[in-house]
Amino acid sequence: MKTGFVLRNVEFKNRVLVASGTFGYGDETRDLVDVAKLGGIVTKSLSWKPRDGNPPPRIAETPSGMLNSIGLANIGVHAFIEKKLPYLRTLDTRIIVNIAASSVQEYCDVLALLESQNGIHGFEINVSCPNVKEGGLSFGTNCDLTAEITSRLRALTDKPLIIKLTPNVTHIGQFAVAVKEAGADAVSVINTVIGMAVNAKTRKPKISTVTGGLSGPAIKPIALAKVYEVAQSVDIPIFGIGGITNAEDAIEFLLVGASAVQVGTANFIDPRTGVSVAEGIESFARDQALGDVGDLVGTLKAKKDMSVLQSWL
Amino acid sequence: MKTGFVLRNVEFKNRVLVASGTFGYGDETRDLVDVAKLGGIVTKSLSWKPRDGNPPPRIAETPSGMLNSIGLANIGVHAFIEKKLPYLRTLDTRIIVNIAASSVQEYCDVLALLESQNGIHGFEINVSCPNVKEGGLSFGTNCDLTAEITSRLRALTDKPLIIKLTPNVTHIGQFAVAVKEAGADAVSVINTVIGMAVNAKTRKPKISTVTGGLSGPAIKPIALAKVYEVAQSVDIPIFGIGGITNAEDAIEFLLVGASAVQVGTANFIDPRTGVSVAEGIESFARDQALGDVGDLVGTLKAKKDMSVLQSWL
Amino acid sequence: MIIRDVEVRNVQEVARGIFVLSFVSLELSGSTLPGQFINVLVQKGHEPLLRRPFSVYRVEEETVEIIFNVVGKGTVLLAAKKRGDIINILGPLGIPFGTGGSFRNAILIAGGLGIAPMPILAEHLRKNGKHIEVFAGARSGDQLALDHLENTHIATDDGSRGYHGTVVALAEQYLREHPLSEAKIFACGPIRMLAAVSAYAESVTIPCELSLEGEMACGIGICQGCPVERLDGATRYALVCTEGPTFDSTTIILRGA
Amino acid sequence: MIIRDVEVRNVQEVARGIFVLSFVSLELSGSTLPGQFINVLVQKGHEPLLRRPFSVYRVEEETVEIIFNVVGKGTVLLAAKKRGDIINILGPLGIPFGTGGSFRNAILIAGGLGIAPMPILAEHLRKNGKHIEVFAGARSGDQLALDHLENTHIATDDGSRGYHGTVVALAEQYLREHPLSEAKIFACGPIRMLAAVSAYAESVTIPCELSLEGEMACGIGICQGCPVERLDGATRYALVCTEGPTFDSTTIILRGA
Ligand SMILES: Cc1cc2nc3c(=O)[nH]c(=O)nc-3n(C[C@H](O)[C@H](O)[C@H](O)COP(=O)(O)OP(=O)(O)OC[C@H]3O[C@@H](n4cnc5c(N)ncnc54)[C@H](O)[C@@H]3O)c2cc1C
Ligand SMILES: Cc1cc2nc3c(=O)[nH]c(=O)nc-3n(C[C@H](O)[C@H](O)[C@H](O)COP(=O)(O)OP(=O)(O)OC[C@H]3O[C@@H](n4cnc5c(N)ncnc54)[C@H](O)[C@@H]3O)c2cc1C
Ligand SMILES: Cc1cc2nc3c(=O)[nH]c(=O)nc-3n(C[C@H](O)[C@H](O)[C@H](O)COP(=O)(O)O)c2cc1C
Ligand SMILES: Cc1cc2nc3c(=O)[nH]c(=O)nc-3n(C[C@H](O)[C@H](O)[C@H](O)COP(=O)(O)O)c2cc1C
Ligand code: FES
Ligand code: FES
Repeated sequence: MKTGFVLRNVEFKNRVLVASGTFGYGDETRDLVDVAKLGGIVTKSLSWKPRDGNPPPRIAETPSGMLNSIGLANIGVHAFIEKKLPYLRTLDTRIIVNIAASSVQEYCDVLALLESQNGIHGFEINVSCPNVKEGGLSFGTNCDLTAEITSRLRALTDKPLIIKLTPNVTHIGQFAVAVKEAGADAVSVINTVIGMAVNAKTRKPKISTVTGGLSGPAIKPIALAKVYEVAQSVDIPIFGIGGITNAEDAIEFLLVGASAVQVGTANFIDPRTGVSVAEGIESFARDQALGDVGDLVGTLKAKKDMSVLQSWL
Repeated sequence: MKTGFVLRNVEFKNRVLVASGTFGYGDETRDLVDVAKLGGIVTKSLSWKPRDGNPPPRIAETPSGMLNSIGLANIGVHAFIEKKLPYLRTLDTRIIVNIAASSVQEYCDVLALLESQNGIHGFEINVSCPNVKEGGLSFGTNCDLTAEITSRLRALTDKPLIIKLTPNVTHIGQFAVAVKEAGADAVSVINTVIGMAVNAKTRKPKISTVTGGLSGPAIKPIALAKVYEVAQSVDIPIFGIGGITNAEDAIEFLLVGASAVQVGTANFIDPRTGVSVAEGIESFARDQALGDVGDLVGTLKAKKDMSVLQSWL
Repeated sequence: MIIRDVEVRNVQEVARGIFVLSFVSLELSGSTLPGQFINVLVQKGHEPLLRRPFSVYRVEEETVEIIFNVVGKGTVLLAAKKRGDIINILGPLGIPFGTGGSFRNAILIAGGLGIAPMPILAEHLRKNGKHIEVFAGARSGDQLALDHLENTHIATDDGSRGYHGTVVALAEQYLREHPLSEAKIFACGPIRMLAAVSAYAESVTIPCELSLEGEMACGIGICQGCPVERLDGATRYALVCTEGPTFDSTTIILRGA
Repeated sequence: MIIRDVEVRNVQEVARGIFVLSFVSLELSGSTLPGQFINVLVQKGHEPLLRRPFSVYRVEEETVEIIFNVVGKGTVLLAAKKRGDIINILGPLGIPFGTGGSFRNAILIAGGLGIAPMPILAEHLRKNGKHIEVFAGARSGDQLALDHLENTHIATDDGSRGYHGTVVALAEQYLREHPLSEAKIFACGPIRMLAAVSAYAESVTIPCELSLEGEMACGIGICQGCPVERLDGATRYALVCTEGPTFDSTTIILRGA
């Protein structure tokens, strides 16, 4: 049974990674999770300088989902290299470093510094960051800027370069096309959806920044539609992300066109979710007598003349 | 206790309506619901000719939500006038007719015909319809076209004209500004969010059209953020819609800036939800010793300098 | 049509994975006709979001029963209900079977949980003086729920009980050997089975009513979520919840069969 | 740190709206220290989505207890658990109270459900040979849960039992009248109360540890969701789940107090 895949010469042992910002720097759960059973770990977004993040409250629960406004709190790329990377290097899984920045130059600086380090297998670029030049509008909603970031970073690395797209745009497929043309090896789809929660009694927003990012099972239908749209638009690999809590969820993403998946919010309920998703996909593929988990990718039967009546009998 | 509000000289007895497509034509539930306790009924979207709608399956449940692809199935405006309007006229509540079309001209034709009828208090325009001229892309994702529909319809009626915006755009505030300038009296925010569901075992989409519209509690955080964004962008009344199941949900919409709300999917679980939401809002306002439910509108205690589109990760 | 919180009286596993749940409702027990269904909210809250439709299985004085297969989260939750738990019901819904026509012999054909509307149907048919033959099929013998039915003929896919084959094949064979005049067929079951029944009924020109199931959001005609294609008619689709779930087999097209 | 399904042994209402839930876990009972918490998944499925954090209330041989107030959907579900039901727990989490320092007198101040960590704390302090005085406040007398505690001094907001006023005012008054040397304060409760305790401790220069509560998504340091502002230090925020929930009162800023 083949479970792995290759992205720009880097081999991943299976198609399940843990998503940025939902698995810390990989060391917090060392007692709980056998990360060697994961395809890879995507680190928390790193910026050039450490970032404090937003004031509390940063978290609110919503129906089958949650909102967050962490504010890119992170230890900064230098502390990451010094304190976290040595441990990550010892792990038998792929390490994808996620980068956040508030200017195109900062993206380049962070990536260039990381490029000089051993033990990093690829980069994922979080473009859902406020662009200081444009008054805080996110880079990721501007197609030209997203492409520019991609091509600038492409010039700096020969490792897998993955652009993580925001769902908060009208036509996500156009962004996928733009970053592919700018040299991206893959796209991650999706980051969180803009949302908001209010406490009716206190009349206050439930998170300090008023709006935040919605994640979890509630957004799975949105994420599947975005992955499907991207899969119709480009032929580069897609990391499907959004509301995955079990193997069946993950398989849905593979069927609509994702080459691999990332588990996010579900890690907060159980950080071993990624491992059980990987195991569940493997046994599903085995039950279906597939030789390769990859045989599931993009095999949705999207016929329009489906059964009138689903049978329960 | 004042519960009502006025929109372009039309008085609504309270701020709770039932949403288009989720309450039929108002007669199906006559044994169950005392519609005189509602601010109004928004009818199923009507087109010029009857529409069959999409093949089944049209419905799929998702975490705290549902997907639908009804395909604008409706009896057409002529049958509506003949068979449904006479009953609606007998009801002691406001009747808002929702209009769907596949060309700008069709919107105008339907509205003009309805304009000649008694017993209609206003129009809500569903712009989330495939535009045949643009290969099926929805009108509602094109700002100029949305404004054009608005101004063409504005010229045809002196009744309240409400444009129902789609959330599936990058900057919904821009659409609100455009329709306001084109003469809309109010906006309804939001229609369903594009989503998708897949049956992993059969590898088939769970609804016949592959993607569909996500509604229900899962989307409430998204809807609140969109209403908030619109409220920051324009000063015309907003009908807040999305995932409302109880009075507290509705109050959250009022706080972020909606002047009234519409209850959608919750009607499928209990068609009396709108009535209990209206009653619940009233008793909440009474407990807070407010003289007018309207005193809740837009009173969220939030720092307005936090941009809606600010990144939070 | 009512919406009510009702108290669960009893939940019992009557065959493998198949449960009967009973509750008390004078309003429903007094008004429900065979083939009608109720829409059950299995618990408050948003998960699962929608009601679940179930045919009324039996009415016994003030008690109403449904029978169901545990297939997903709604039925898992229902099967775990205990006496005294509250569920919310909406009903009775839909168009009942036509039990009062001029026919003399009723042929009931049920595949799997298609057995659900048969006991209440048989009860009404008996009252109307009809003779009844019941054909019940299941995957295997331990998945048969035959209580409250007489004159039953059994088929199983695995041959573990009764006829080894489909229930429709069994019914055809039996009726060939024991022809019934002035008959009418009532069928409920998987779509393929209904299609086979429908084809058989047409071939022998026996009137036939089918009870359909399909995804439903509301059950009361306000969502347009439950279309079934008409053979002809002014509109292409009928709504299963308000124009069905029972249909004359000659009026609809069974897709996916 | 473990993740386990555990069986509920007992759920009991010990004061109005306040429940104690016990379960068996040798791993937890053997390793949990006072002030640590567990993160409870109240049921499988997506609603509610996140775990709920609760201080460990007591450990008795292999049994672990939590105490909680019914405030929302998670605690409603927990209160309805029956013996034999399964919940999933993650723990023990967080930094425990410092029970082993050079102080001789321990002053425990609890507001409302701030009583939660006090019994296990008192037990450890007793073992370490400390003298203990407990100050417990509640809105009214029927919301006090004082089991397993000695030397208790009571305050209620409505005066229905004990001192009429805040628990901090009571403690201040008592300690003025009965000064305790070489003392250390341990406090848990609402943010305003903690701020008052903190100010008092500073004014009388008694070392003081606070146990904080706040929204948490993970409880294990991977979401960055639970910041509390540091008074100074390299970074602006500490994480309540991994650097707390117990903090020396001089190291953090209590906002919203
Ligand atoms: C009018 C009508 C009468 C019915 N009567 C009965 C009955 O008497 N006994 C009985 O056991 N079942 C009956 N059903 C089917 C029953 O409603 C579904 O089995 C039930 O809703 C599944 O709920 P769940 O949460 O357990 O499964 P889910 O997790 O929702 O789904 C599990 C599986 O069941 C299928 N399913 C879900 N909802 C339906 C549905 N509405 N119709 C058909 N398949 C569905 C799904 O596609 C999936 O494959 C009836 C359906 C209708 C429309
Ligand atoms: C480290 C820690 C230890 C705790 N120990 C206890 C304890 O021993 N006993 C106890 O009764 N409670 C304790 N809490 C608070 C407890 O976690 C919440 O009361 C519980 O999560 C509420 O869940 P719910 O679903 O019932 O309420 P929800 O419906 O989630 O919310 C109801 C109300 O509780 C508030 N709330 C929700 N989650 C939290 C939270 N994590 N912290 C504070 N307030 C919250 C909400 O803002 C809301 O006002 C502790 C919290 C933390 C962080
Ligand atoms: C608390 C939290 C923090 C996150 N931080 C980051 C981040 O630093 N960088 C990033 O690219 N995505 C971040 N994300 C987004 C996730 O990686 C993921 O794209 C999103 O949550 C959707 O997946 P899910 O529904 O499985 O959580 C964060 C998500 C959450 C919930
Ligand atoms: C089954 C279904 C049918 C709908 N039909 C229409 C429609 O015909 N016209 C329209 O403008 N909106 C339609 N909507 C959108 C709703 O009016 C509402 O905007 C949306 O569902 C979000 O609200 P909710 O979460 O409360 O359902 C429909 C929604 C559902 C679920
Ligand atoms: S289920 Fe809603 S119309 Fe039939
Ligand atoms: S709760 Fe997740 S980091 Fe503290």
